[in-house]
Amino acid sequence: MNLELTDEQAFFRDTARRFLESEVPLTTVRELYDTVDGFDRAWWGKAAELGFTSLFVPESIGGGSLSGNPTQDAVIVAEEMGRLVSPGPFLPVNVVAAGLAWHGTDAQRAEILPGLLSGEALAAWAHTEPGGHWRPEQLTTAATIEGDEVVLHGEKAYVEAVGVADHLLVTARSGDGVSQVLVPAGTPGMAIVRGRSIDMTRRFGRVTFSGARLPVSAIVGEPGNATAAIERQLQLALALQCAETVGGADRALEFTIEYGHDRIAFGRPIVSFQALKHRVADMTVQLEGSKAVSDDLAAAVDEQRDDAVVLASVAKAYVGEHCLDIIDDCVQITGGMGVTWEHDLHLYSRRALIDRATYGTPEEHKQRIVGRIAPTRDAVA
Amino acid sequence: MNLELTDEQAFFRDTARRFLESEVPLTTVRELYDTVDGFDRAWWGKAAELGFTSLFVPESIGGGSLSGNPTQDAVIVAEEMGRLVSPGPFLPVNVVAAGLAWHGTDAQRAEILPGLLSGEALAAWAHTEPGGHWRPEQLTTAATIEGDEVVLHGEKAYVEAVGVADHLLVTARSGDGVSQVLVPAGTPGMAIVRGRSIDMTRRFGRVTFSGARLPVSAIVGEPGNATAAIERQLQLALALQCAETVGGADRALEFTIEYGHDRIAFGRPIVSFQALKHRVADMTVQLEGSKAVSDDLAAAVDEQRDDAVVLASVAKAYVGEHCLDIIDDCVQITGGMGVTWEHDLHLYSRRALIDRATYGTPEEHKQRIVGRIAPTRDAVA
Amino acid sequence: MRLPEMGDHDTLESLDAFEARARAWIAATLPSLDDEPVESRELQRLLFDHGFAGIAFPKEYGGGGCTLQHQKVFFEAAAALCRQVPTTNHVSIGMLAPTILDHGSHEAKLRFLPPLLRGDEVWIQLLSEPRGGSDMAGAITSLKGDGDTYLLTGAKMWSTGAHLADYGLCLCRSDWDVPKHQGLSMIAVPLRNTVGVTIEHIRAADGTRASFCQEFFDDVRVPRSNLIGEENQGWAVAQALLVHERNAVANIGYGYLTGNARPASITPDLSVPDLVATASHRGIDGVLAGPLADAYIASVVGPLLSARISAGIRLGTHKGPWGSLSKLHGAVSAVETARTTLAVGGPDGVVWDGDEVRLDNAGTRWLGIRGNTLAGGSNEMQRNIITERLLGLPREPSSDRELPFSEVLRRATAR
Amino acid sequence: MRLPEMGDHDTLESLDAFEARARAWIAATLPSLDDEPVESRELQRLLFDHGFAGIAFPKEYGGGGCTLQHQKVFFEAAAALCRQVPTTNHVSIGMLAPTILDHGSHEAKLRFLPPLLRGDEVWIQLLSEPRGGSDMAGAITSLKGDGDTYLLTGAKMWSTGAHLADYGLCLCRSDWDVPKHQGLSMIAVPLRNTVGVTIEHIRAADGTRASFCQEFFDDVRVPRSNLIGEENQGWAVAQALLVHERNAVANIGYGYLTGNARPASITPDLSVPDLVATASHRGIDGVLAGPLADAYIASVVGPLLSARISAGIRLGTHKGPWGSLSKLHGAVSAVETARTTLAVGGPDGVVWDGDEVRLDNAGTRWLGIRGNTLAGGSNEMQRNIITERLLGLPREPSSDRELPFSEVLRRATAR
Repeated sequence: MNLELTDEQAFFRDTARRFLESEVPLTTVRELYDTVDGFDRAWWGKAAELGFTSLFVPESIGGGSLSGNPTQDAVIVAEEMGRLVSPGPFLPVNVVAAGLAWHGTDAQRAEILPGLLSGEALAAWAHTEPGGHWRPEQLTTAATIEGDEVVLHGEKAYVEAVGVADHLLVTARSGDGVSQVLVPAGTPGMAIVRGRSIDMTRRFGRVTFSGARLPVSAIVGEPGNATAAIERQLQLALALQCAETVGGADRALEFTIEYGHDRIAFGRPIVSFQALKHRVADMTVQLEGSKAVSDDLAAAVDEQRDDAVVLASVAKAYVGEHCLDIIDDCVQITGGMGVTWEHDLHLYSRRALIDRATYGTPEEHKQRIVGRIAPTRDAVA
Repeated sequence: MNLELTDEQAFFRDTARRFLESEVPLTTVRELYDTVDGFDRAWWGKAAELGFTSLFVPESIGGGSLSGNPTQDAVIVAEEMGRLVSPGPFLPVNVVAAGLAWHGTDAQRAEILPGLLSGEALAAWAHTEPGGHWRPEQLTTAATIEGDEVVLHGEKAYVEAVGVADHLLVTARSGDGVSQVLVPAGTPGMAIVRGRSIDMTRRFGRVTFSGARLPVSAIVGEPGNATAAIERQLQLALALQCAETVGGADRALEFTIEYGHDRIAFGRPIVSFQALKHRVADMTVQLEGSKAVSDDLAAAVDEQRDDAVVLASVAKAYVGEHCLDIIDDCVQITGGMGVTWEHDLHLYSRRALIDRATYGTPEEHKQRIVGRIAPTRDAVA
Repeated sequence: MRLPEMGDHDTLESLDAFEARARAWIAATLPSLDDEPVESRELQRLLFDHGFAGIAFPKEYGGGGCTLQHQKVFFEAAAALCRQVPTTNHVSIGMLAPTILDHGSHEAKLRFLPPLLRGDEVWIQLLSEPRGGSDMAGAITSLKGDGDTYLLTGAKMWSTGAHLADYGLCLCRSDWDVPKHQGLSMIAVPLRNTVGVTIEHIRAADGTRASFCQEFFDDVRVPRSNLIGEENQGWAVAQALLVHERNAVANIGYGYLTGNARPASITPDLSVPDLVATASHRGIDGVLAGPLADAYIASVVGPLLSARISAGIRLGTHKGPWGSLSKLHGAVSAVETARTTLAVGGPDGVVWDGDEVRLDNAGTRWLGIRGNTLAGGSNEMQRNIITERLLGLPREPSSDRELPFSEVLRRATAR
Repeated sequence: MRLPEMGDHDTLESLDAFEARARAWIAATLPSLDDEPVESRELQRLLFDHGFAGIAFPKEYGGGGCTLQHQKVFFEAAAALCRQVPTTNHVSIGMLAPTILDHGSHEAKLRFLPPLLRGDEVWIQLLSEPRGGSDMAGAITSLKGDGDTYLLTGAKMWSTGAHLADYGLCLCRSDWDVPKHQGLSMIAVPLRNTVGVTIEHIRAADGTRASFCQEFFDDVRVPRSNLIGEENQGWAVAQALLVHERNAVANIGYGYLTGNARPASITPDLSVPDLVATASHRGIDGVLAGPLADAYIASVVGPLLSARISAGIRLGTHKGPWGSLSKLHGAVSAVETARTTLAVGGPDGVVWDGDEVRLDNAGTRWLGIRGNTLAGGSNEMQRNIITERLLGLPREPSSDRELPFSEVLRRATAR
């Protein structure tokens, strides 16, 4: 939603939009509902060719951003994917790529990133835990170092694309600190339960670790010292998620207003009724506010600003709440047709629902905000 | 708001309304703003003659209710007082009278009630403590029994009419339980700080006890065993308060709609604009809901129903929140005139504000509701 | 509208006597809620055979010849005794039957009411059309006289249970050259095995086959005697139907058929205490205390509001379509509670194990929640009704009330 | 509207050079925020004397001859350096001056702008009338030609600071027999010691003398040269004024005069962290976590929204009165935050010690909070603007746009 795109960014956006419109239009999204993975691997390879996977990969490995601000580049794609409720593991692949680019060793990057870049390999970020716990201090999965091995015990849930991922980046507690560990799919001592979600195409799953053993070289960054890395990946995930949510709400409001112009009741187009107009005005304020705060979050992540922590929570709380409500209001404005399968609105509701619920709900982020700004004690939450 | 008044009740309501309209119209309320006590003692005597103070007083002492359901009789007056934001210590006098009628000894009743009945004496219920603590388990004021005396230490706040009260009914902790103690004005060891409030005529104050000594015969009911009594008085206070709040919102909405018919903008009466109409519809739902729940609370208090505890909190949370919002919406509908001194709406906002804040805010009652209905642990709050 | 309370007062059974008789019969006859569920049609026949179907309907049309209070007493007694009552009759008996009673000819009532009250013939309403439901008087389904029958052509939508119905009461346009409210008729259309009638299920946003249908009519022949109300007087009939619908949704009036004063729609799938427990387990009962309390408060205030309105209608203090208040309160609360349920569930409300689609989650319920605020008259229509018809505020300006309907159509499509 | 960016680009000082010069001057000249406050009029003269008053106004009218970006740079620098800037000029310089610049004749600009920008003459707007502010084009204050002067008769209301002002830009009716928008004129009325002008303070709901006034005009003589815009073209001038007003409220455009991107109205009296502390002390920070976080979120999103709209206006992606979004967001948030402040304060927000009236409490602030949602165009008007003028939705049906205004009046009073 950035108003000042560079020429490269504007071209990237237009290319992405045309690609998504032609390759995965809403009719295709509906077809993918009935598939296990929710997306087509060959299509993902094409997306990778367009640069969907390159933004956080260092140039030395063949990647690169458009503007030097990879998050601000990536949210362009996220927003377009939101506008068309597109399939594909865009968020986890890019969060894992960013995590390795920011904190991985040369060996880890060389091993993982080329595959992610080409789209041949996929990655999942196994972070959130059962019950929806996503704050680093809430983690209970343990990564214990035993000699030159690290041993994993615990459970991760709501892991996007875990069923198709070749690599898992797992967050875990190591003594007093937290670590991130790269775990290849199929590692003994790890069990995956594939799952579905309310979204048409986005699949999740659970991973249970019962003593999975990896070499210590599988740890990304310094053992026990990954709090800042996880926090930044979380901010990136929220920036991508907010951009996607905003894109969806923006598109839904667009076609709902169009519909409201065409639909006549009592001899007038329904968008001429003041109660409906005033609701649209409020939706417009919330949508524009959502764009403003999402943009600022993307910039804050790129610039590693101090306020990015609270801003990420502010953005998620605001966008997650209001954009779902905008789509919900679109359903009300559309009337009965809006609650049918044939109408596209439910595709948008579904995407907004899954985005609302993952990486912290708006309510959890509000709790976090209050805890952060409370002057007299450490945390309310 | 009871739809099925007895003939006596209907007559009582009409008499009360005429009395308030003629004796304390809004112009008088505005004059009383500049007085210290906020009401006229001679006028209160007339109100007492009409029965404003008799409903909870036993017939043996000269009192009596109209219908055998004194709370349902009393809320008729409270509602009328709300409609005209009337002055006078109606709530504290009746709560204290009820407390004595329900739990006092014959001697206590004989000593206190005749004065309250005639209007010559006034009473205050010194219950809430600084910080706004009103739940019996939160009390810190202590009533310690030493031989045949009871000694009071602590502080009460937001005590309505304390500046003019002849008798204070003080709630306090006694060991593991709570007691209520009758304290005459002027008792040594007790200091009163008179105060004002946002309301035009309702005055409050603080009372500090630093070793005030009373004979044990000043204790109402069994020492340390007043939890149920306090709870019921609290329910009565909330029933009176909710009825008053509803009466005010009802009247404000009435004259606001009248005004909206007369005020022309864009060649139309402003009440013809749909955005405004739909707001009025929502206000009407909330007002009717407020009436329904207030009525049921009054009945529940009379019937000593088990659900009265939670119902009191439900009523206060619903009425306190929505009726303030109804009046606030009336201000918005009225436009600029609604934020001037000359317009009467602020009298209604003031009354709703003071009612909202005393005997527990809507938020505190919501906290209490959640604590009460939580199935797995005792209390959230 | 006919008020059953005005009936034969001297021969009317007292409420106390009725209650005693009803309780005894219920206790002896109706299966317990703990028993195997008995089909509604069968239960309805049981009621009918003992004079307890359509309690407030005249006896000559198969009813009980009593009043709405008797009806309320009966279903409250059944609820108090934890007995099964028919659950699928809100539409037929709560909405259609009283409409027929209000506006049908004596012959139509004799023909249609007894099998309806007996549960043998199921009725639905056919009001909304695919292009939208709020402007019902803008119906374009056409009814043309052809000898002693009519020909019906057009489409209706959002008809709950049309696939199971025997008759639909259909609002259609019989005169296109008069203003829109003056050219409508209401006719009873047989739906089973009728030439020219096609009924299709609508697929709901959650992917399931919805309980509502779309119906297509292609030159369907209907006898003139199936008219309910006079030709071109259909709008008044539709209005009566809407009042009964709102009452049925609010579970009041003729629609009081369950002994449960709470409209079914606001009963959350998870009870509020369970929501509190889940929130507490997830550590978010603090931040959600307000919304959780609001959900509980709505579940208390809703029934009290309905009861108040019900009493007001009985006492005459509430005149007009006050059921709209209950409908609106219930619909708004349902969405609020669904939103809170989403918040409480977090990811567990939208993600689950396995490769199969699952419907038992907060997210899926959210996809359908707007049914509450649209079906049976949208929130917006209720707000119009409340302000225009209860409070007397001015109507929305519209250009289509005086013009011939054909001209309204021409102008609207010319935009 | 004149875009200052379109000016003499070759002679324009670069932003960087301007910023360096401005910073040096500010650092050397303007008093620190820690110093004793200096009167706004004095500060304004200081700016004027050094070419920093009306930075985006042409030099011939006393301005700085630069652009809105320069103006923003200047006030951002002053804020960054923690210096005092004039605080009472939002109306005169942010709203009135640009309106005069847009629509005044060359002579009017030469006469009025320099003393205005210098702070010597304070201007206010005279738009709303006692019978209501939203339908501004329904003004009935009358302007009649009388030789080479006009006679002004009527009343205006809600004029902020009229008692301190030298001039009021007054919307009045100069022709009653044409449709309402076509018979209006805007004229500069001298307010000090003018025969026939009476100015009264309005008493606010909290009992205090409000900063806004009511003005009565009784055959006040005003020179014809005081017209801003042509006779009967006043509606366009009023529209321009409204745009500048919205911008000033949103602190954007010409109204960017403080270096604080947050509209003053959403700054709560208690900061949100203080509210959290109080709530925590009272044990209600759990149940209020949502509203407290919302207050904080609004304080973050508000400035970001203003900044985005400001950028959009500069880039041309946002055309039209987008300031309405900031205005609406700020107004809605102000009420929400005031409501939360009430909840946090509980009884301490509405009860206090002593027999005196006190104003420093949450309750008293609540009594005035609706000023935010009414003054400067009510929320309802902003919503109309957003949907009709930004989104192109159909206008409200009204019968008063085509009829002669005298006829509209006649019909309205006939009701």
